[in-house]
Amino acid sequence: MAQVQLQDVHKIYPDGTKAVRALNLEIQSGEFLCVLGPSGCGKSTTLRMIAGLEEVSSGIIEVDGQDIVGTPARERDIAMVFENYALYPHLNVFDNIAMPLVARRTAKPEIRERVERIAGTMGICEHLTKRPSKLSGGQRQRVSLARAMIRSPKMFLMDEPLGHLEEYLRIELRREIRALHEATGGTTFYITHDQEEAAAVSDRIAVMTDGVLQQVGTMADLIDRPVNRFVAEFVGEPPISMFNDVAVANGQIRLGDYSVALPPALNRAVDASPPVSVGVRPGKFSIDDAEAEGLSAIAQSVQLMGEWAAILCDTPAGPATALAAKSELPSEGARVKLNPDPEGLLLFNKNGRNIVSAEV
Amino acid sequence: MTSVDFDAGAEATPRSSKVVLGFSDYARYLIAVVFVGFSLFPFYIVLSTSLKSESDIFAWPPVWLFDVTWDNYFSALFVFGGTGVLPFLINSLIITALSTLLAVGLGSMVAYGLTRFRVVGGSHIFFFILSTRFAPPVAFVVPIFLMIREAGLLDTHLALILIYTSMNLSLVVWIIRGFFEAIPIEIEEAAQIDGYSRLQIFRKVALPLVKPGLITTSILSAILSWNEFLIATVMTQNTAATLPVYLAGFSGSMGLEWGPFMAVGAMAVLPIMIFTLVLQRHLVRGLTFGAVR
Amino acid sequence: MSQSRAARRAAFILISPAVLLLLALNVFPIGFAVFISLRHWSLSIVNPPRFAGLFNYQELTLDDRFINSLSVSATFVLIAILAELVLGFALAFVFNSKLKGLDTLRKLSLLPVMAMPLVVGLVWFYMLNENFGVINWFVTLFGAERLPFLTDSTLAMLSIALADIWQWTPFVTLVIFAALQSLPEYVFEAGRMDGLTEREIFWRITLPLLRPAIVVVLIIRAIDAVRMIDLVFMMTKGGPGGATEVLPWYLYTTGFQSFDLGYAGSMAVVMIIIVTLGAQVFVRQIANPEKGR
Amino acid sequence: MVDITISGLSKSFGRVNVFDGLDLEVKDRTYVCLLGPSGCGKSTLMRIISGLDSADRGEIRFDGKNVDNLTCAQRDVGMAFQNYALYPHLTVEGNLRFPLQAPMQKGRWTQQEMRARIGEIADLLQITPLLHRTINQLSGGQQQRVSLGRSLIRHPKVLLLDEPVTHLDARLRYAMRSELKRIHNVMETTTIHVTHDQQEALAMADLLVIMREGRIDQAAPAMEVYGDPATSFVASFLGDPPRSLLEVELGETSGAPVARINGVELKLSGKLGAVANAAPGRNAILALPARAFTAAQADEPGAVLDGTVRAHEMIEGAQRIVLDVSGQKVNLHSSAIRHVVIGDRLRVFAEASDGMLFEGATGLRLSAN
Repeated sequence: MAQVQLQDVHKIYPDGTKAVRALNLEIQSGEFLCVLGPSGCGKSTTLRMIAGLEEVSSGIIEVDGQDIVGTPARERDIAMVFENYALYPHLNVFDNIAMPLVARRTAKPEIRERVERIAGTMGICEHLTKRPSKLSGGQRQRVSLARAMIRSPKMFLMDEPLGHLEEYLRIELRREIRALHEATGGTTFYITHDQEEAAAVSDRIAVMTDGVLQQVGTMADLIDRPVNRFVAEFVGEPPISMFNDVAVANGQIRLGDYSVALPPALNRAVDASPPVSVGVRPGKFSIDDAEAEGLSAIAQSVQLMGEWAAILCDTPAGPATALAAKSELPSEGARVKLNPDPEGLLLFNKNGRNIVSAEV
Repeated sequence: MTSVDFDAGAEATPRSSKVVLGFSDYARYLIAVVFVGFSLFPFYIVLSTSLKSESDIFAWPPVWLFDVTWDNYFSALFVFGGTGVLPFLINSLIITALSTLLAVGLGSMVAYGLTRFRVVGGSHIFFFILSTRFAPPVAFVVPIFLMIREAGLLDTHLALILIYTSMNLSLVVWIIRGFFEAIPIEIEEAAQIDGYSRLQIFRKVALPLVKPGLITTSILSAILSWNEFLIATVMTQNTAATLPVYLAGFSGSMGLEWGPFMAVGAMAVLPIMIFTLVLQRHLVRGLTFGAVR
Repeated sequence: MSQSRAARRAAFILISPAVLLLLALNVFPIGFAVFISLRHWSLSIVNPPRFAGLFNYQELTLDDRFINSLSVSATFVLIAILAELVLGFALAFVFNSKLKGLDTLRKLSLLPVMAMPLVVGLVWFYMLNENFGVINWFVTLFGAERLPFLTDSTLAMLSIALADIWQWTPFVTLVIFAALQSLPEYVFEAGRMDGLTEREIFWRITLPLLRPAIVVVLIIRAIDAVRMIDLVFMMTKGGPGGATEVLPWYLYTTGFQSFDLGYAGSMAVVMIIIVTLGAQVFVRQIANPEKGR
Repeated sequence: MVDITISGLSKSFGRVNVFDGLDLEVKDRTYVCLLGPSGCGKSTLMRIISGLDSADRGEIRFDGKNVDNLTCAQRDVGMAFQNYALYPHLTVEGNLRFPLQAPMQKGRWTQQEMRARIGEIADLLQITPLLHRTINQLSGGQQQRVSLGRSLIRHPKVLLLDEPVTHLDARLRYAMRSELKRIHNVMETTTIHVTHDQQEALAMADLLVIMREGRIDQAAPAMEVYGDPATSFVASFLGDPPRSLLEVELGETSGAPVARINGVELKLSGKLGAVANAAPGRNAILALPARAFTAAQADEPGAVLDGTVRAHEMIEGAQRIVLDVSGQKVNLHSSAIRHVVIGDRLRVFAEASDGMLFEGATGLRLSAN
């Protein structure tokens, strides 16, 4: 169990690529922290710097108050689970799991006992004598998890461990990973690009893009209080509707052919930082019939999602997505009015920052 | 045109240069330079000797600085051995070109047929073709000599072309097969949906996509045909004799004419060197039959 | 397992020409070689070939030259392969680095691989000449007497091996280097995360993962060395006193200098058996899905 | 532009039976989604319809005409592959032109007509600016469009789509779904779309076909399949989180129908009660939506199930808990978040009024008559 602190960490590759910039991040002891971001955002590089597989260009990485930059990977006592499992192809499952113990010169009988115990936990006992190439993807990742779990490391690093698996296996394994995390009480640093997975598995989520940390918080924080446009657009499904080139006048914001009165809190912020775009989450629109007040819209596509349906609309302000209950779906091509919940408006200034959080 | 790499991205992980045997950088350079010197030295000898005058050739100690003369090349091309090397050079070119064309053509056909069609015993046919790579020519030279003689094909181009084709087939099949397998099957199914027959798909979709493989195998099998000596010396004497046969013809009397002799050697070896440098990595795949990539 | 008639036809068109050619020039000759070996069949006598039963094979067991050629072949293969493997393995690790210029040096060192073996024999014959050979000049630089490289029976064997080592070490290097490069970086990273030292990583991960490549290159080289004839042809003609009379050379001279085809045929059959056994191991290695990758 | 009738279709690969005696009817211009877990046979079915594979038994008819002996091209189908399968050695335009130049199409179009068609399809898919690029200069979304374009260029009667939207990111995925429906309407094709993503299938299908282990469990409009599942499998497969399936015994307590599970009795009222009354004493499967369960306080009385927490996670602001109730999996979904740890015991109320009953042995829906 360890507390990890990254202070002003940079990673610049020899070719000049700035993979990670000025990263400050704290992972609390026992926490499950997820890093979410599009591919190439620097999340993997960050993880590999913590692992010791990648050198830090500048900055400090502290584990329990001790700077570990410069410590070789094998002395950091950190276990890692790789996206492609990284099993030793020439060794059978038993030997793969045993490798961390072998490296620590553990006695043979103890190795056997511990490998069999962890294999039992992971449900891979019957595969112990097989080579990795004989296993399915899900089984391989279980072996890889078992190898990480067999010693009690200070910390677990998981680099998109479920990326190569099928949907139903991902759901099953992410639950197991969460269960293992709770059972061991370890600190886990987990990377994914799947927001549902991030939400499901983690305590907090850190969003990164272009090597820069954008926001750290719970999923609710990211949905309701995104700090900037990137987070607003990257997180949330169905995606947020974003209207550009909006204007504010007299406490009202103009969206296409409709004006919305700003709630007092937003109205105060507007003066300090004039917004140029407005985001509305699908759930913050109500759909009314064409005669009602609201933003005129044509329902282009009705996509049933179960109890709800996503309604993709064309409006004078641009495309918008709203949610409608299964029982009151508009038909495709119908004219409707969209009414945004003023409390749910997310306003962004010309730098793309949420004007509320920009002010604070 | 576009070269197609379906594996792109598969090896995108950055390689660290951490190496597991502890050679220091200095030692690396030193060993590498010595090794390269050793590897290149005989080529230098071939080249320099072919450019030396007769007195320089036999000089003791060896002369390192000498006046360049092209006489040896003139003699090798037109005079040496009565006719000079030219007719043999032409024979070599003809036989190499045609046997390569045939081997690559037939080889890519059979490789495609075996990868993309369910053929009874298909995998056995594959291993049969692979195993012919190991047929020791010297063991086959006796029966094949009698067969060729019986067919009245001794000292003809055709005989060598057919034999070289069969010798190079295994190489072609085994390289090209890897390339065919790398084509996503859906691309060919798409062509099927588009209304192309299987043979048309082979010609218009599969072959263009394995172009790099075709080039590689062509060069490799051309080099092997070009270099072959034993079969050539048994099957031909004059009309169809190739460059190695010509060269070997003087192996008894070469005490005297080192200059022209080395000039012929230079002509036989130096063009191939360029191809070798071009092929490099493919050499492994080709000569180990994809057992090592 | 239904396949349309059109598909079956296409498969037949693609596969049959190559297979037919190989049947004619590979399978048939093996049978024919057996047929020949069971006959007295000489080109120097006017008598037509007649049945001899196992006579030729019996004679083989009593033939000192044949026994000698087997042992010479074995010696040559052993010396050459061992040296090539050790050198090649070490050099592969030397080159396995991202140091500037090393890659160019590695590519240059490849040049001998595809050189015409006959010319390789020619140039080494020239360089090893007792009177004016440049190697002897190096020998005298160290204050030693000139060495009779090609006329002393021990030195002659070593000389031929040297030429072979010169030509093929770069190939072994290349294969092991390529295997080294294709090892996925992640297994080493996993090793470091698991707490292994660099030395342990070499013994527990690198070496076992290289094993298939080493086996493959070993077998390929062994089979090719067994059938080596061009170097002997150029450098020693089997001499002095049979010291370099490898099996292929004895077979060749029996067939095409003494024209005793029946007897040569029986040697061919023996040779095919030897090589087939070696190739078996190779094919199994290639077919083995657990190559560790 | 064609009715498709599939009857008695059987296919096996070696010893593996993919399906046996499959029937399906698709009306002209329907957008069909084939949905099922991997290995259910949906892709094989589509490949047999395309003509890439052939069935062992049974037949496929287009507009009543048997097409079993026709090649893909003769059937006039277009297909877009999951990995796009574009010709990497051709440009975008070359890829679109390729189907028109097929030998069997020879002479059907002049150069001018070809150009017109390519222009038309490129406009429809908004890829006109890309026409002269090579394939590896395109993004995934663009390749997707080109692949669609190639499958549409001959105006095929049937359009086959293999997981066409799966690889795209969320924003593109929603947009592409509406795009596909638009194209389907413009081109007036009969479209068959294979997917393993239930959300995608629900969002797009006119006719939703749920497959499992080579059988069709249900083929009906999406809303109907979702709201009125025909089998317990369909009931548990659709929905997010999925319905929980409980094995129960139907009975009666003081005249009222009940479902018994581990000695707990759940009252079945209204329609469900009528269904239960028609099959008293039977073993049945009760499917309950996640919101039918609410966590109980420790000593609260009433019909409560006792379970162990197997997993919990947060999705879209609500908490999901997977509970193990004596070997049966119960999915909870609640926006009231409580602190739980895996292994905790948890008692939940079950409200059966939104449930459905299925026959225990066959999994078929039970009805009142």
